[in-house]
Amino acid sequence: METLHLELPSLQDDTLSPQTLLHGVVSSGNLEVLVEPGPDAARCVFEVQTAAHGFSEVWQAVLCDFASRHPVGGLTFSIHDAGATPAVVSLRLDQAYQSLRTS
Amino acid sequence: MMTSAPQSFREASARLRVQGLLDAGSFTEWLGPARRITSPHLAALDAPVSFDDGVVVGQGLLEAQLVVVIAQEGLFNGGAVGEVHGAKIRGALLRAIEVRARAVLLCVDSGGVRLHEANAGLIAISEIMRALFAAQAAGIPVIALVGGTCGAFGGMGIVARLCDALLISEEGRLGLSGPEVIETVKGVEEFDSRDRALVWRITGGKIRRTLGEATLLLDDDIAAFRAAAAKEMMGSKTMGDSPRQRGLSPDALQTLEAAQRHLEARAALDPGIRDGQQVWQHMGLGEEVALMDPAEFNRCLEARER
Amino acid sequence: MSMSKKALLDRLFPAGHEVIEAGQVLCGWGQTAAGRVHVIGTTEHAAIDTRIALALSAAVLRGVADDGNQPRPIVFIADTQGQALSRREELLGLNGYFAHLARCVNLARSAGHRLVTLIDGEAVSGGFLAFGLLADVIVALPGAEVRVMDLRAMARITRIPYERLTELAGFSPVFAPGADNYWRMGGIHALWTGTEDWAAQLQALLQGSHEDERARLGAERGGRKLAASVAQEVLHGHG
Amino acid sequence: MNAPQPHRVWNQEAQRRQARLQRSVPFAHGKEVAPADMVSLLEALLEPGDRVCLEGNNQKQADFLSESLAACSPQRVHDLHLVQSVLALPSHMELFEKGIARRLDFSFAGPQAHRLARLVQSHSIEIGAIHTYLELFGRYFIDLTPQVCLIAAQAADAEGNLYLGSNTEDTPVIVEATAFKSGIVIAQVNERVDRLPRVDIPAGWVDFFVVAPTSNHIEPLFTRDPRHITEIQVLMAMMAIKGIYAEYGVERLNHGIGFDTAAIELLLPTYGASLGLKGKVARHWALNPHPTLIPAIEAGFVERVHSFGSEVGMEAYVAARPDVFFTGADGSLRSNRAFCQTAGLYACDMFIGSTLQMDLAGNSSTATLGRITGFGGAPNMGSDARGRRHASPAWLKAGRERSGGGTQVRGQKLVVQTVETWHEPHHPTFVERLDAWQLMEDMGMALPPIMIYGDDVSHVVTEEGIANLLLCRSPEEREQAIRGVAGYTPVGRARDRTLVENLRDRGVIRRPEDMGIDVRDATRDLLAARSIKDLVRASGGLYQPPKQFRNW
Repeated sequence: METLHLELPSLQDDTLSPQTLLHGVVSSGNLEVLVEPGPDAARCVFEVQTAAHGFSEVWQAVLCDFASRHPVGGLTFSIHDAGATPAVVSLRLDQAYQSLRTS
Repeated sequence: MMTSAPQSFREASARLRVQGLLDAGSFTEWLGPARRITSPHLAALDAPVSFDDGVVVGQGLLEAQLVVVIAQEGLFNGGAVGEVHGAKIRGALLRAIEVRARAVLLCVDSGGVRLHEANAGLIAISEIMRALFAAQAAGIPVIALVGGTCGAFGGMGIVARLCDALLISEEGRLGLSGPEVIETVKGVEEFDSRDRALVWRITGGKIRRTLGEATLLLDDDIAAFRAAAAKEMMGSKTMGDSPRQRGLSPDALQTLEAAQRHLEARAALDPGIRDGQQVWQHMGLGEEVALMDPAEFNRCLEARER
Repeated sequence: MSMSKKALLDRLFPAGHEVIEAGQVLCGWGQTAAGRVHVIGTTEHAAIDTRIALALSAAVLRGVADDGNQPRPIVFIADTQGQALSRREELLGLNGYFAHLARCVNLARSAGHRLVTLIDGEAVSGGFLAFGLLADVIVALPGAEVRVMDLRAMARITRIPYERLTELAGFSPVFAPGADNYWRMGGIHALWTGTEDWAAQLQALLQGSHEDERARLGAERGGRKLAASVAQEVLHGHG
Repeated sequence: MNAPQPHRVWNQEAQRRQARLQRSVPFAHGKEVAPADMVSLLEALLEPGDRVCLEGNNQKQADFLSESLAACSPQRVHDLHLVQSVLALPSHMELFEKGIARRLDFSFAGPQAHRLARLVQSHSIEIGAIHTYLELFGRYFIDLTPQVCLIAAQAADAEGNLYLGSNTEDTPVIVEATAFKSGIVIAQVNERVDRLPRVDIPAGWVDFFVVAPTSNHIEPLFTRDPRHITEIQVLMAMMAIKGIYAEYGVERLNHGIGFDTAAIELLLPTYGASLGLKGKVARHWALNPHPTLIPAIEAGFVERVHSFGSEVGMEAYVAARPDVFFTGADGSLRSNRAFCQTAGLYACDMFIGSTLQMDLAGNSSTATLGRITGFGGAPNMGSDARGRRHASPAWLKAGRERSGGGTQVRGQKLVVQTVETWHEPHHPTFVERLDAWQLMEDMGMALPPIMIYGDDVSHVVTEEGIANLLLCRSPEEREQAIRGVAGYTPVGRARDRTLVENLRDRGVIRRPEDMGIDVRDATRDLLAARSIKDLVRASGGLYQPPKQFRNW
């Protein structure tokens, strides 16, 4: 497994519910993401554990786009990845964000 | 936007199954993912871990009755039982006694023991069996729900059959050894695991219901599982009048003696019968069985059972 | 009956025993200092199928019915390579036969029978789950092989290199075959050696608690550090 | 003065044919050959160096005849030149390994792609060329006419008339070329009957037939289990339907096979209907009877389908929908690969399919290292037919976009590639250089095996959006348009962000949100069928899926 820690600037959305949330499943080509309150309102934190080696640049690009696409400051996203493609990563993160908004 | 189809039990994650089975907003999870109790044994083998180790346990309401719910995630390592996973199930069964739950809903979706921690998994399943007996002895019915991608196999196939009721979808499977294992050891002539139709005629919901191993055949629809589980729960005896109590109950002995005769009769079926199709033929049912929907199929069997 | 099983029975029950072997199933009684005990088990690394499972459950039910209010201990002799692998057996619902056997064993426990398992030979996976592993006390005799799957098959299925598995098996009891691994994990209560007085040791096991203490044992022995605490946390925790 | 040459014999081919038939007499009873005599018959009539067509497409296979040929003595039968659509069976490869055959002209080798590459590298085989189907069929009448063809049919009667059943496929074109150029036609049939449901090949064109010990092998190649369709594929299908089908009013089309296109088929009756597209798009099809098309047919989207071949399990359904499918008087499907390929090339306004790799010019290929797969029909479907003259709104609109406002003298076929940017973590779909180039070098080919040429491609659909290449005005724009939908692949990350945003402003690149598509709506709930069982239900029980797809 490869691990990745990333802290990125992002806007904060006060209306998001502060509860923790788990989305997705760790299975081949898929991932789970645990969303929790983070330490800094202006930043979001990503903790990634991935089965695919050598993709830190791609992860960085995907997560940067996500952090600029949505106001997710003040949140921590912990990811267990079992070889999801970047498209699936983005989709799961978007879905997790959407669930936060509606829960 | 579109008229939505019934929510598939098979396609839903363990978490979504729990959500769909319980009264809205009533679920409280025990040892949830934020606690990060993951498997150290998977990590030691550099295999991916999951925040809940592939099983969701907690309590909630079903038709306003307090129930304990346990749901295995079939997509994570085939729903296989490891040390943490097994301990969560065992703990939840024991807690059902503590909180005097009206029932336990056990969503089995598992190939059995997790090989990465095989010894811990095997012992854990034995411990789950003991805890399940304890819950039953306390008068709490345990209802198995089988309709996930992995079905209920290995030790979890035994556990599913220990439950007071077993609800299964047509897509659900129930057995001991997976077809792939039998094919690998005994050859493709014994069991062609790629012949899906055959696999389902041996292990699928319809044949399991036919043989009386499943209480009810259901549509692949979470709402159908919820309704059937509620019905089983309401129909079961409550704690006060449970026949299951410590010490030798003549009832319990007689029930098992009757079960023994029933199973002996089934084992005495014509030794040439090796396919669900033959079982149906033996019962005078034909091709029409394949396409009957669950409600029709249950009715057809109930009429025969009467 | 095989010489080794006969020798085992002679050694366990020097005061006498009458055990019949039929179709790899053992059934009878043994005399101990505390009285007769039931002996029920399998031989020759039996692959447990519906026939054997039914013979075992019938023997347990008979013991429970015969003893009535004077439940005598049951000594299970486990020697199984696991469940039978067969399409017909699966069609019949072999898992259901195992569940029935487990219910019968549990009925015996509820009725007050002390349950002791002696592993003599092999104890593998599903065949072991159905009866032997459910006892109050489980003992491995010398040379007993206890496992779910051998490491080569495990390597093939998990796609983890065999060498890596053998290396890890050197310090982790969690997946590799071996009675000692099961002892460390609390799944086996005692490992007997060849030199002890087995009759006396068996005698000592014929009384005791019916509680499932295996998780606690596993934690104490350091082989299974999480099972007990996780179950306890679920049982008493607050979410 | 060209006076006729006095000694020239003008019917040498016919004489040679007579000699072959003469040598075969001991092994046949009239036209019928016993299975046990087939090897002897082939050894008697074949001559070294013969051009032989062994019928086999990606569906039905003359497998018994192929095995019989492979069982011939290489001393008696050798150096054959095979001219056939598909290499699919192990026995096909044996022919080359044993020296029975030496030279090969073909179209497609999916299942044997690895073995074929090894044979080429060990010089055990000479490849003339890898063709598209229509190309190869064309050459049957020009310079690759078979001297002997070994074909597969459903049934024969006593005289040797043949009935082809649902899987007509390549048989008519092969027999036409062989029988009318003094060749020998040998058929394997599944059964001999007193009276055929209809005569597809008259006895006069057939020299021998054999009732094969087992029915000819047919692969259910066009069945896709809806269970395996992902949310990403649903999203891409939504974009394709809204951004292309609706936008151009595509009424006549062909779908490549795959889960991406299966998703589109299953979204037409749900998402497509919600956009009001019924009766406006996807009315006429050149397509095998895909089981995933059933819901769209039942919903009234699909008016007509002509097929290359059939699909296992669709027989009863097709027979019950003669208004939609081409059927014979006996009710069974009439398929025909040559005609359907022609239809796909000239009479369709759109092809949409998937690929494994695409480069910055839009060239795409399914070739990977160590495998020679060939082409099949996709290059015909996925190319702009420059011989086309009739107009349609979709064709004209695409042509207008390409001409960029200049004088328009022609339309343009829509050739759409729908691909996920990565198909696996280590395999990006978008690459700087196709593996096909390396394969060309390794195999000593004249050209890289490109499936669809970039200059034929009109649109690329990925999960990131749609690139409309018709609107690109320079190779640089085209490159950035492709990079702009290539996601997080190295190719995609190397995009010029300013240029890509520019292209987006111009509508060359469109994101889901630009099309009014909410990514959250892309769930499997949109699929009109989510399992094979759902397809059976949609067909009213008429579709009978093969056992590997059933769970009952």
